[in-house]
Amino acid sequence: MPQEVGKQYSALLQKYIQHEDETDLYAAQQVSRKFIEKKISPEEVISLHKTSVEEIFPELAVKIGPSYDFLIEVMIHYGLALMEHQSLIRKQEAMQIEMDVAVKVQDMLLETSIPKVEGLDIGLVSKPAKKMSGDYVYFIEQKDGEACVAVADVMGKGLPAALCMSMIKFGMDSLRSSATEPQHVLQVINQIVEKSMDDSMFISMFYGKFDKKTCEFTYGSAGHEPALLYRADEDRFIELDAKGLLLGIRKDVDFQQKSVEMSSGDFIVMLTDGVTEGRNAEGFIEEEVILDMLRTMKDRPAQQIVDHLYTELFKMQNYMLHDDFTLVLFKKE
Amino acid sequence: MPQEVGKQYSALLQKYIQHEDETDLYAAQQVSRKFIEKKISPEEVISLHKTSVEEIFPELAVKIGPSYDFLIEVMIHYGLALMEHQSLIRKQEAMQIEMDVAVKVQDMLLETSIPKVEGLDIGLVSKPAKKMSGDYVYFIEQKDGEACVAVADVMGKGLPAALCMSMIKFGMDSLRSSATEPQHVLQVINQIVEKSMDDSMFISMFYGKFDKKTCEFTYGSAGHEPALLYRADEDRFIELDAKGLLLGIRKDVDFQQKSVEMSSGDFIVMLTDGVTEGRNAEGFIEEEVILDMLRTMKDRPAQQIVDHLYTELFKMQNYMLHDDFTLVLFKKE
Amino acid sequence: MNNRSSVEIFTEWDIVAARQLGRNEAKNSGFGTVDQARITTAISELARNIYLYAGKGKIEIERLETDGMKGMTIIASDEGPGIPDLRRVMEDGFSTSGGLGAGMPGVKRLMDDFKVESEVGKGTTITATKWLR
Amino acid sequence: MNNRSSVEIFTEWDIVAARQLGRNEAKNSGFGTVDQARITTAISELARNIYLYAGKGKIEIERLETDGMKGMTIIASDEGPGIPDLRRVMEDGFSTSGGLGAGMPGVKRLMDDFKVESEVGKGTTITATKWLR
Ligand SMILES: [Mn+2]
Ligand SMILES: [Mn+2]
Ligand SMILES: [Mn+2]
Ligand SMILES: [Mn+2]
Repeated sequence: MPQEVGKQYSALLQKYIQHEDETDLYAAQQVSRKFIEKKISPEEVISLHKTSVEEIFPELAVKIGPSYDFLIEVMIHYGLALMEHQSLIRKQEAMQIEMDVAVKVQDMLLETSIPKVEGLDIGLVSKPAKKMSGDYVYFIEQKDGEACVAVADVMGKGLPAALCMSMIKFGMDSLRSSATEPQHVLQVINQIVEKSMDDSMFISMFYGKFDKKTCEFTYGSAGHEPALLYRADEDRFIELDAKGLLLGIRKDVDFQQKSVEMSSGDFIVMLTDGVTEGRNAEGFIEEEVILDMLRTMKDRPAQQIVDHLYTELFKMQNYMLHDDFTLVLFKKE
Repeated sequence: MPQEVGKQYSALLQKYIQHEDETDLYAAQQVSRKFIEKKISPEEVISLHKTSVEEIFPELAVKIGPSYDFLIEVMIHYGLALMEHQSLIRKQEAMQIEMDVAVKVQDMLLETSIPKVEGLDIGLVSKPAKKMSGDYVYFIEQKDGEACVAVADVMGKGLPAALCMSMIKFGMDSLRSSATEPQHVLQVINQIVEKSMDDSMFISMFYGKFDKKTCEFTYGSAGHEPALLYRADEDRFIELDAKGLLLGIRKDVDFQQKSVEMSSGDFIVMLTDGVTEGRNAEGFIEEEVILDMLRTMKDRPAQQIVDHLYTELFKMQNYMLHDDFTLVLFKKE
Repeated sequence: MNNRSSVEIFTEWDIVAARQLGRNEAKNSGFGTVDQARITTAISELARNIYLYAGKGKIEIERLETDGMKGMTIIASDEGPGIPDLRRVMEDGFSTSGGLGAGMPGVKRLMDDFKVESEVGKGTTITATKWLR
Repeated sequence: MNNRSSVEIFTEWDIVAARQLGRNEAKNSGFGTVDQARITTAISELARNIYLYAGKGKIEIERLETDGMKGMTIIASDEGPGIPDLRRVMEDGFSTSGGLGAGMPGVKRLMDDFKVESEVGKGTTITATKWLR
């Protein structure tokens, strides 16, 4: 320990013993912070304290010396715990950096771009609750005016989830334009997931495709939240759901496939449970609240609708997300 | 703090002050460990110590009391650092578990199986230096008796590296049997990597394919370690290297493509720099040492050769790997 | 019972005054030596944050007595720049946080209850309570 | 100069004897109070490990004087089960390690140089040195 520090400590202690002034205690704490920064261990502080006390009360040295030796002995394990902490903090920071890089890589790897299909307006919001999202959206645009989208919620978050998503992406990328039917797509991805993943890893996924020529929206679901269809002419909402097990549970699963025709002004909202299960101080946010917001915004462009929904729901949850939050909106122009 | 603990401390301190016996210091340290486990902070220990000293020397209480108050004040920041440590340890453990799951997922996701091609004997060893490997091997078996292999070393380790590997795997999976030429494969994967990855992320890769019909081994390299060809009839080694930039540096790269014909007893060793740059106490392990080992084992099955090489080199490095270690051996039967 | 006293924070001396006030109140409320020192340290950290990051502000101290429970609340308020990323400020274990274990997470640990309200451009109010056991 | 003394470890009392020997040697070598306590703690941890995991073994202490440098080496050896995963044993920050900061990483921190040799089924030898500054 530097001698300077010792002198400073001793002088402060002496002053405090004389006047018992708060100023000295404030100064002492500033000093103790510096001690910690300089990796001076608590047993060294006790030793320094002992020396200082013996200087101030030389007549007591013999009498109370051993009690300080005892205290030094006791403090050694505290010192070790602290040193471990300092090394752990460095390790933690390194892990943090690795995580940050992984997030960046994940983002690049899983990048998707919104299809440009005539007559279809698409909006997308996807926000992670923590650093890495467990929600995943992937678009594919086929040459003949088809816009396909997968909206998935991977059980768990972080790295294992990220690796799962790359399976979905590459699974979808390997599809040929002849095979974009929901039933087929869900089966293919279910088999990849089932084969590659642990039994404890499940994925819910909604897959839909819009065909410009027929204005049909065909969809299937692997245990995912139902989508919402807004019928402009009737001003009402219809749930779009289809039977199907979560991905990765069983090898052979039948996925139900359904379709609806979209008319001008209709829109379909696909989402994850982070949207429907938002909580505020009073409990869950009612579905009616969400539908009302959608209704209010119904004449706006798709992106504005989803942005508005996100902002409002985030505010209602006191600026905290309890789960990853994803909204995809297909609007027939 | 539980009263019991206080009494125990006080009694130990009194005994020590009387006899200054090592036994009491040993006991004191056992007690201090328990303190730490029970989250008793250092300032509480000082307070306890103060109370004990004042019981033992009541006549000194007034005189030295304030010096202890000062010490308590100083110790508070040490206490905070320690509490932070305890919370950090829990966090660290959670991260560790996440990492372990990620490793498991990675292993499943990146699994590859050794092709079974008539007349070709294949051996594989791949060992990570840390938990997650930055080396990657992926085999593809084409229907017409072709065995293809990619041996890659991803700059960096851990998660970002793992995500890169999934690109290589899915890139290779998307190849049709018509397009397994090294030049083409390296170009395709280079473009995926260049497009998806950060500028700071590079991959070296050796790609080779063996064709049963012609007994030709065709290869290309993206800045990777040269492979070694053992010519059985001449009993000598030839380096197989081909020009090509690391993957991910530039979008358009020309990769040189070469081929050699394999005769019975010939074998080709593909490896990563973790093999050639092994270090022992005396410095790098000489290439000659590796060649000698290969020569000694030349008549054994491919898997035995690589296993032997790994075991010996691991031993020479004092059972420590400084880098991920990968060996792939193609032996013409 | 509502018993409030306060110290305006402008200079480093005011930090000491706030500490002194807090220690006295803690002692009078019946807190032991270690808890007195903890409450004082929490006040010190909060006052120092005001002094360093907001320039000026106020530390208020309120003695509590409800349902037979006695305690002490510290309210630190300023009209400074506000905290843009609360999550980050409350996070543990950054060697950049200036002093291991100190800062906001430290104050939270020293006290029993802890609440931050902050709006960027408007200021920050931190309320922290310790109960007498 | 080669000055060795040793204590056989069979019972918990032997741990105390090893500590006592270490502390005396450290004092006689000129180490200060804190370093005496650190060396003693390191010996204590090593002796305790022998007592708990190997059943019996030996702590040897050697005073060093080379090139004008003075120091002390502790050699803890046993013929116990050996350590199957050295990496794990040397790792920091497992709440399962029984006492924060203790164990092998603790001994390594208390001393200047540290070396483990261990073979499963044959035993473990740990050599740790502290230099006088
Ligand atoms: Mn999820
Ligand atoms: Mn979810
Ligand atoms: Mn590497
Ligand atoms: Mn390497």
